[in-house]
Amino acid sequence: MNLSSEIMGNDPAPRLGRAAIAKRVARDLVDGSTVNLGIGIPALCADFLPDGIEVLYHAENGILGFKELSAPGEGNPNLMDAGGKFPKLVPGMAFFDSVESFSLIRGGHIDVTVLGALQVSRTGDLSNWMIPKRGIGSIGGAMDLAANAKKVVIAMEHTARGGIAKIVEACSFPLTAPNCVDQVVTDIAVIDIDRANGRMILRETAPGWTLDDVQASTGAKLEIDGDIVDIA
Amino acid sequence: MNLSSEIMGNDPAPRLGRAAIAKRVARDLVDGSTVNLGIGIPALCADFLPDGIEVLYHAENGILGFKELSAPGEGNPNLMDAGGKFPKLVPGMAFFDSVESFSLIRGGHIDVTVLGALQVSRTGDLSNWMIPKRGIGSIGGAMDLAANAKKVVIAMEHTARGGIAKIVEACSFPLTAPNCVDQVVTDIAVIDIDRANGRMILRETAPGWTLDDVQASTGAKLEIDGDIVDIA
Amino acid sequence: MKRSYNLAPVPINKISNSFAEAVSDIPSGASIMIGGFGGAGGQPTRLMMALRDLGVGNITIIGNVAGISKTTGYGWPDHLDPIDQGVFFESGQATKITCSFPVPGTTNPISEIEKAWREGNAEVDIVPQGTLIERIRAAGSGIPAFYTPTGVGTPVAEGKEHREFDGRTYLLEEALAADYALIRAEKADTRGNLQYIGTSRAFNPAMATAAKITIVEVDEIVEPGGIDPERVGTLSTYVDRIVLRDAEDPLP
Amino acid sequence: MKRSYNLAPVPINKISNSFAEAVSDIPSGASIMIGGFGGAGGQPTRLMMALRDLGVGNITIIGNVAGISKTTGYGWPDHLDPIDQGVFFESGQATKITCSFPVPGTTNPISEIEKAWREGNAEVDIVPQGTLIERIRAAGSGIPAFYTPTGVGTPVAEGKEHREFDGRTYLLEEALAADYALIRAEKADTRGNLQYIGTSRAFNPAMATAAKITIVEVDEIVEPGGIDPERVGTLSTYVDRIVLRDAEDPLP
Repeated sequence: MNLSSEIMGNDPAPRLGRAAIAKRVARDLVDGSTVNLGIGIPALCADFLPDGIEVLYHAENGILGFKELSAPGEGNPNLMDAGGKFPKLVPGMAFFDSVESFSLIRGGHIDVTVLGALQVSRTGDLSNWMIPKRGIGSIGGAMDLAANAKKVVIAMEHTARGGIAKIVEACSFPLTAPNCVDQVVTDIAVIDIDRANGRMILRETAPGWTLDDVQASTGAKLEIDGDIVDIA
Repeated sequence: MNLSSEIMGNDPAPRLGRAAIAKRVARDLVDGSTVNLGIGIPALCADFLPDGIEVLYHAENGILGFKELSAPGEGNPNLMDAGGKFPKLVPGMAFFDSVESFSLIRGGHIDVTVLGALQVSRTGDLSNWMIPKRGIGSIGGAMDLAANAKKVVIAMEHTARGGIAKIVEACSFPLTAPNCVDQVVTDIAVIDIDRANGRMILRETAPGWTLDDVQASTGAKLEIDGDIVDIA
Repeated sequence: MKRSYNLAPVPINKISNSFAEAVSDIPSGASIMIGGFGGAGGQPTRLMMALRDLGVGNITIIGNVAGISKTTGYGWPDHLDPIDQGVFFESGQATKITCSFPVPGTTNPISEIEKAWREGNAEVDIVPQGTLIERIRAAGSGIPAFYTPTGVGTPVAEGKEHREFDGRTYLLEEALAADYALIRAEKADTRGNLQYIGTSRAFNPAMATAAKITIVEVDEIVEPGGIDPERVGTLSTYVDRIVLRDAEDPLP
Repeated sequence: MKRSYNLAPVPINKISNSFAEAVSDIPSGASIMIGGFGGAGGQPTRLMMALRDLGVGNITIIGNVAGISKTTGYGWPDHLDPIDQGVFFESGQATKITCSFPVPGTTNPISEIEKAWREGNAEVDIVPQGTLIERIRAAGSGIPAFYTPTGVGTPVAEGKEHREFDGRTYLLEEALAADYALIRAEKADTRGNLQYIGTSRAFNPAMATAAKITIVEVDEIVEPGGIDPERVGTLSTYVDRIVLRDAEDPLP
């Protein structure tokens, strides 16, 4: 259960679970595309790929085309993904070094990256690597992915602990990349970002949620362009 | 026979042949070093490696550690060197692409390159890629090698057709790289270049040749530092 | 703002039925990388023939060695017929080439490319080989420009930014991309992972990353898993079209 | 003027008798690259232990992930003990690290590296992973600096040159070299050619090119020819010392 709903006390209906967020993101993945999934909810997307869709998963440490994970404790130390999990060897896989891995990313060859976020701004700025009061954080591959993937999708819970908005007018946390997010999928909404014009367009809501309900949990102005449908 | 000697008519003794030039260069190659040989006389050095010396030959097209060539006409099209010759497959060889090949060169990891020259100046400037009156020439890997190898040795005939000096005060031909040549080995002399101070020091001469004889065929001032010995 | 996205489905079947089909959408005025090094091995000879037969003009060629094989036989075993980018100058299709080695040492006989240049029909842009491959690699790697020591103090440096790092002078060189890359590999799997052999790598892997459309000519096509994951030289992400050579093809 | 040369014979026998011997000349104040990615696989764990036992201080570490394995178990199968660069902060040897991933998401428990940073005992230089590996690659490739899109508009960009190419803004990033690289490979031949396996490549091949002295820890040493020439991941030219692990070694 999401803590924020309890504190704000105004959820009109249940929020989606982490798996449902991942499933919604996975629904839009395109056949044959090269996809990098971040740690956390993004990593769950791999479990919900629609039937008939084949995606090449990429991990920063130098692997393309992995699928399932090994059973817990049975991982091969020489076959790891960038999240510290251990995929199985499958036909069509490729191994390479970090130079090549980031050439792929920086060169704009990743079709979609799904990342988590601490904050996303109306114009698509992303903050996901450091909480200012801690003063230290980990960038990893996030800056390269956010700045250079063809499509950047954020998969996260809509609000932080205490009901604090994560979708904001302007990020107060250090940026990962400015003006980079194309879509935000949360436990209550799917929002497209028109990066060129700095507009957030609400496309879908969790069942039982209205524009006003979502707006009340959002720190940036949401616009509408056509019908709003339930997240499915 | 060298045409220039006939025209100038003042050779005190025979000039060395191309093989002898290559042999003299090969004598200084150091055990375990990585060496790139240019086309022409430089390529002949591979035939004269002293006993017990193991050298890793590198070619720009992506091969390290080759040794002998295949018999004429029996070359494997997928096993070529950068001079268009066909080495044999030998243990310890490595294949790689042009990116890695020039990382090796540009990164300063080639111990010695032996190149041909049109002109070499007193300060070690090298011209070896274009004759101005033709107006077009081929750079190939020469600029990368000349600018970045740890040691640049020029193996060539001392004078051009008609007795024209190739070792000059300043190059009149377009440069391959400035201030890059460490040593010049010709059919009549071995000259070290003190690049830091722009001095040419005559070390060895062909048997029967004196400093004055060599100087007469040289367009830059030769200095002496210690004994001059016969090229052997 | 980063590049925009257009996520049309990637064709799962990247295999073209013929060399002619694979190059059929190359328009006049296109810039085209041609892989390999020069000489035999690693050159997409059938794709080159198909491009020549397509006949489109005003094309810019990017490749390493040009115009010397046919003239000198450079790097070709006796039983093989030399083929090189000179064919596009002979045919009048190419108006420009960026390369490192456009002419042989001698002028007798003169190559097609030198002839076209002398007659004012072709621009020849001569680039140091290491700078050429690094510019191509940069284009595929999202690096718009880099500094290199190669070419300082030579005609190559003219008009370029000079800058000192740690007491040494370097030149600024920019990325070099293309509309198409025609490359050669030993083997492809049906997804487009490529395996290379011997010295036939050369310019092929970098070019695969630097073109909008990469077309590869291979001697064998296998199912995924038919290439050792340790031996994948080009990732399938970079490959758009694959064409299989005839096992009996007399061209190298 | 290009770099000067010092052509002392390269030792034909690059094999060290022990991990202690292989690292014995590393002085206080050295900068040391440590290969791998983070987690198990590709890390020179025995060389790391030997460096710790050597005890030299004031060292600068360059590596990707630091300080998170021991705290979180990140990337380690249950049967293996996590080891990471945090050991050099625990021992007080390291005063600086350049890396992309110095701390886990949580602060409970706090890692050795974060502790050292909080106490003012260690400088932590956080670099985007792609910029870090490209800077290392640049150092080995003779590229003193390059432009990258990554980090523009973020704290990483502070104090760096910004420049526009083709309408997009990029940062200038400089090459990153080191005195030593401690790396890991599956196999070496006696000359020093290296073969890697699976995802254990990561930062190892680039680091091998970027240090004055490269020391490699391997699971197997073979004669020249014992590595397929198509599978050489690091050329022998880059390798100075080779140390063989014990087949029964419980460390990953």
